[in-house]
Amino acid sequence: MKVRTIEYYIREVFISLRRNNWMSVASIGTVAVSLFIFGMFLMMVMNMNKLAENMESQVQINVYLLDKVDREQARDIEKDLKEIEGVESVGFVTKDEAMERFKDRLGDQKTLLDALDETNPLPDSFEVTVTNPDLVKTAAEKMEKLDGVECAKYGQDVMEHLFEITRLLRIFGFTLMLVLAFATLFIISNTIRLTVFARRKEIAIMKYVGATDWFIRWPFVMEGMVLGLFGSIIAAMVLRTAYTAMAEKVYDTLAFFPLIPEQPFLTYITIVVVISGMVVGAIGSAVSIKKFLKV
Amino acid sequence: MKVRTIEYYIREVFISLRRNNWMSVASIGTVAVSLFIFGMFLMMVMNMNKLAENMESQVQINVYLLDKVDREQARDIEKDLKEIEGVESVGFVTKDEAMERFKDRLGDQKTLLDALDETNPLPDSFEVTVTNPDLVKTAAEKMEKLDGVECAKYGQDVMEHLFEITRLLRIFGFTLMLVLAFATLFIISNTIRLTVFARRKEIAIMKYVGATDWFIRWPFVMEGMVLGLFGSIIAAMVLRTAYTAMAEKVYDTLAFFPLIPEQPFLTYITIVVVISGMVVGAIGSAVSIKKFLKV
Amino acid sequence: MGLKLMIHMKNVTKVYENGAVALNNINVDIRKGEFVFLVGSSGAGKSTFIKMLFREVLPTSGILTVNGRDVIRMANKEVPYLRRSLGVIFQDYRLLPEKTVYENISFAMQVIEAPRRLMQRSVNSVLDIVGLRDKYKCFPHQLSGGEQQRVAIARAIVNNPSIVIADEPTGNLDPETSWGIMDIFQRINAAGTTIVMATHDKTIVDAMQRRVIAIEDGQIVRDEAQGGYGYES
Amino acid sequence: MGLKLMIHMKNVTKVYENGAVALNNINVDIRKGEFVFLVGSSGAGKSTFIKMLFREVLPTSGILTVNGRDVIRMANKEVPYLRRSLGVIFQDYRLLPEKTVYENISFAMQVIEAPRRLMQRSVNSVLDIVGLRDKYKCFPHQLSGGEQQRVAIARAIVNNPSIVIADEPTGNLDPETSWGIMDIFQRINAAGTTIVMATHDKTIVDAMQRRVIAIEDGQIVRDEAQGGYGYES
Ligand SMILES: Nc1ncnc2c1ncn2[C@@H]1O[C@H](COP(=O)(O)OP(=O)(O)OP(=O)(O)O)[C@@H](O)[C@H]1O
Ligand SMILES: Nc1ncnc2c1ncn2[C@@H]1O[C@H](COP(=O)(O)OP(=O)(O)OP(=O)(O)O)[C@@H](O)[C@H]1O
Ligand SMILES: [Mg+2]
Ligand SMILES: [Mg+2]
Repeated sequence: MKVRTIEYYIREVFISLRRNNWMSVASIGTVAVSLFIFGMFLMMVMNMNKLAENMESQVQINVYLLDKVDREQARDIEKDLKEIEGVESVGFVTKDEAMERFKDRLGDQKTLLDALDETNPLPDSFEVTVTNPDLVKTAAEKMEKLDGVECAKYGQDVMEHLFEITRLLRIFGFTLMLVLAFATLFIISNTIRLTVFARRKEIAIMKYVGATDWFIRWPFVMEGMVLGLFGSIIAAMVLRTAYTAMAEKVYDTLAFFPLIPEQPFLTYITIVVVISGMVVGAIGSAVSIKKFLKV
Repeated sequence: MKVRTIEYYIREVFISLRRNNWMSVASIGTVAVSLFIFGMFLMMVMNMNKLAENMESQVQINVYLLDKVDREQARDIEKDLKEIEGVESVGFVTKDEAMERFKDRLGDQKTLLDALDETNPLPDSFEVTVTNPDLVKTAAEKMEKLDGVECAKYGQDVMEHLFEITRLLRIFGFTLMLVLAFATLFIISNTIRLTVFARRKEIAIMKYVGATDWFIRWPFVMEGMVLGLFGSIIAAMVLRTAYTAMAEKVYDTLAFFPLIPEQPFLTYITIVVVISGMVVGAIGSAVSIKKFLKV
Repeated sequence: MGLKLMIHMKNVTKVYENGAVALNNINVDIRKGEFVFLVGSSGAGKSTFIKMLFREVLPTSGILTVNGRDVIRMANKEVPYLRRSLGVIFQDYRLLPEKTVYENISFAMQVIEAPRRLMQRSVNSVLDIVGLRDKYKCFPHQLSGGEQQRVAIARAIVNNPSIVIADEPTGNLDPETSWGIMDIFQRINAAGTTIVMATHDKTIVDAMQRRVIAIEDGQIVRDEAQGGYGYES
Repeated sequence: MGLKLMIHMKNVTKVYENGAVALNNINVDIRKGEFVFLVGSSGAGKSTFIKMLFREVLPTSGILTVNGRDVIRMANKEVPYLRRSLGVIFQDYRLLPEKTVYENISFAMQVIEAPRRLMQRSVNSVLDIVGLRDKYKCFPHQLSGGEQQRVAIARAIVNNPSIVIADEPTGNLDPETSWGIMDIFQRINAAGTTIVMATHDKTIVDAMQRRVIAIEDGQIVRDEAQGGYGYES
C-alpha cells in the first residue's frame, strides 16, 4: 500500500463525512446517545457493585471474652485472632464502651436499663472484620476454640440475607450490562449498516471501475471509526459532566453513600466508552459493507 | 380521499415492507431493542418507586400511653387518634407484646433483661401510620396533647434520612426515565430517518409524476407505524417474559422485596411500549419525509 | 394561430447556484396542438428548458406560464396539479426502482385516483403501444436501457396529458423502435396534444419537418415552423 | 489475423434469474486492434454481452475469456485486475454521485495507485478531450445528460486500457459531439486499443465501415468485417 493511497483514504474519510453530512450527523448522534445510555448504566452498575462490596465488608464477628480474662490475656488473644486466616482487622471494645453503645441503640427505651443500677453484665469483646465473607464461618469457629473466648457471633441470618441481596444485585447488574452492551452494539451497527446501505450503489460502481475490496473498505472502516470516535467523545463528555454533578449532589445530601470517587473512575469510563465507540463503528462498517462488495 | 386510495395505501405499506425487507428488519430491530431498554428501565423505576413508597409507608408514630390508662380509655384514645388529619391506621400494642418484640430485637443480649425479673416497665402503645410523610410532625404533636398519652415518638432522624433517600431515588428515577425516553425517541426516529433518506429519490420521482404530499406521506407514515408496532410487540413480549422470570426469582429468594405484581402491571407496560412504538414510528416518518417532499 | 397558448416564456433566464447560466433571456410561445423539437448541442440548455415546464427548476427571472398556470408564482400545493396535466419523459427515466413496470405506470394513475377498471385497461394499452406487455412484472433493474426508456414513455402518456414533454425520449432506442415512438407521438399530437421534445436525433427531426427551436449556449438561435436539425455533420 | 485474441466467447448463453434468455449460444472472437460495433434492437442482448466482458453478469454456460483471463472460472480477488485492463462506458454512466467530475475520473487512477503527478496530467488531458475542462468541479447532478456521458467516457479512457467497452456512448450526445467522440475512439484504436461499442446510431455505423455484429433476440444474426447498421428504416 503506497503512502499516496493512505493519504487518499484519509482525505476520503473527511470528504465523505462532509458530503454525507446529514447521515454523518444522524449516526454520530445515535452512537453518542446509545453509548451515553451504556455508560450511564456502566457507572450505575459499578456503583451498585461498590455498594454491595461495602455492605459485605461491614460484616463483622463479635468475639466475647470470658469475665475472668484480664487486659494482658486479652492482648494475647488479639495476637491469636490476627493470625486466623482471612482476618483483616481486630478492634478491642471494653465492657463500658459496649454498655454505652447499647444504651445508644436502645434510644427511647434506655430507661429500662436503670433497673440494672450500676452493674454492667456485658463482657469485653473484640470486633473482627474479615477480608472475604466466605471465610466468616470457619474463622468464627476457630475463634471460639481460643482460650478465654466465651463465644464468637456474627449475625448469621442477617449476613445471609445481605449476601443474597448483594448476590442478586451483582447478577442483575451483570445481566443489565450484558443486555445493554448487546443493545448498544446492535443499535450502532444497525445505524452504520443503514448508512452503508444508502451508499450501496457507490460501492458497486467502485468495484466496476476496478477497485479491490480493501481499497473500498478502508475508507468506510475508517469513517465508521471516526463516526464512533466523535459519537463516543460526545457521550463521554456528557457522562463526565453528569457524574460530577451527581456526585456533588450525593456528597451534599447522602454523605454516607459509598460513591466511587471521580478519579480514576471517570478516566476509566471514558476509555471504555471511546474504545467501544471506535471498535463498534469500525467493525460495524466492515461487516455491513461485505454484502455490497459482492459485485 | 377515495376508498380505492386507502386500499392503495395499505397495499403499498406491505409491499414496501417486503421489498425493502432488509431495511425493514433493521428498523424493526432497532425499535425493538430500544423500546426493550426503555421498558426495562420503566419497570425498574416503577419498582424503585414502589419500594420508596413502601419504605415511606412504614414510617409510623408510636404513641405511648400513661400507666394509669385502662382498656376502656384506650379505646377512646384510639377513636381520637383516628380523627387526626392524615392518620391511616391505628394498631394497639399491649405492654406484653411490646416486651416480646423488645426481646426479639435484643437477640444475643436478651439475657440482660433477666435482671428485670418479672416486672415489665414498658407501657401500652398505639402504632399509628400516616398517609403522607409531611403530616407526621403535626400529627405527632396533636397526639401528645391527647389525654392519657405520655408521648408520641417517630424516629425523626431515621425518617428524614429515609425521605432523603426516597426523594433522591425518585428524582433519579424520573431523570433516568426522561433521559431514556429522549434517547429512545432519538434513536428510533433517527433510524426511520435513515430509511426514509435511503428512499429520497423515490419520493422525488413520485412528486415529479404529480403526487400530492399527503399521497406520498400516508404510506410512509403508516409504514413507520407498522415498523414501530412490530418492533414494540417484540419488545413487549420479551419484557413480559423477562419480568415474569425475574419476579419468580425474587419471590423465591427475596420474598420481603415489594415487587409490583405482574397484573395489571405488565398490561400497562405493554400498552405504553406498543403505543410509544407506533407513535414514534409514525411521527418519525412524517417528520423525516418532510424535507424530501420539497421538490 | 388563435389556439390556446399552452406554454409562454418571456425573458426567462436560469442561473444555477454554482453560477452556470443555463438559459439566457428566452422568449417562446407554444400553442395547443403544436409539435416542437428542441435541438442544440450537449449542455446547451434543453433539459433546463424542459425542467422549468414542470417546475423541477425555477427560472431565476422572467415570466413562465404552462397550461394557463403561472409556474413561478404558483402555490406549492398547486404544483402536483400542474404536473398531472403534463406527461413528462425524463432524460434519466426516473422509474421507481422498487416498483414493477406495471406499478410504475399505474402509479401515475393512482395519483389522480383513477378507477381501477380504467387503470387496468389504460396501463395494458400503453404497455402494448410501447411493446412491453410481457415485461409488466419486471423491476426496472431487470430491463434493458431501451426498455426502461419505453416504460418512461408509457407512464408519460397513460393519463392522456394535454402536453407531452419529452427529454431525449429515443436516446437509447434503435431507429426502428424510435420511429414506433414517433408514430405514437404523431397520433396523440393529431388528437390535440401539444408535444415538446428535446432531441439529438437528426434523422427524426429532418424527416418530420415540424417546428424546431434550436438552443445554443442558453439562447434561442433559431425558431422555424418547419425546420430540420441544422448544421451538417 | 495472427493478432492476440482479446475476447473469446464459445457457446455462451445467459439466462437471467427470472427466466429471460438474454443471450443464446453466442460464438465470437475479437482480436487486438479490432473496432467492433454491436447493433440490434432494444432488448436484443447488447448490454448483456457487454456486461459479461467485465463480469457484471456471469454467463449461464459456455466459455468466455477476456484479455487472456477466464472470466467464468476467475477467482473473486482477480476480478478488479480484469476490470482495470478494460475501460468501460456504462449505458447508465454510473458516476459516483458524491464525487466531482475530477474525482470521478481520477478515481479510476487512484485505484491503480498511479503517481499523483501523472494523475493530474492524465485527468486534465482527458477532460480536454471530452470538452469538460471548465466543469471539473461539478457534481454529476449538476451536469447535463450529455456531459455526464462524456465524464463516463473520460473515465473509461484515462488509464489507457487495452480494451474499451462502450455501451451506447453517444446516446445522449448531439451528432457533432458524437463525431468528436468517434474521432477519439478511432485515434486510440489506431494506437492498438481494441474497441467494442454497442450502439443504435445508424449514421455512425454506416459511415465508419468497421466490423459489425448484429444481435437479435439473443442470437448473432450477422457478423461482417466491414458492415453497415443494416435494415433501412
Ligand atoms: N437483470 C436482469 N434480469 C432479468 N432480465 C434482464 C436483466 N437485464 C436484462 N434483462 C433482459 O434481457 C434482455 C436483454 O437485455 P439487454 O440489456 O442486454 O438489452 P440491450 O440489447 O442492451 O437493449 P437496449 O438497447 O435497450 O439497451 C432484455 O429483454 C431484458 O429485459
Ligand atoms: N443542477 C445544476 N447545477 C448547475 N449547473 C447545471 C445544473 N444542471 C445543468 N447545469 C448546467 O447547465 C447547462 C445546461 O444544462 P442542460 O441539462 O439544460 O443541457 P442539455 O441541453 O439538456 O444538454 P444534454 O443534451 O447534454 O442533455 C449545462 O452546462 C450544465 O452543466
Ligand atoms: Mg439534457
Ligand atoms: Mg443496453
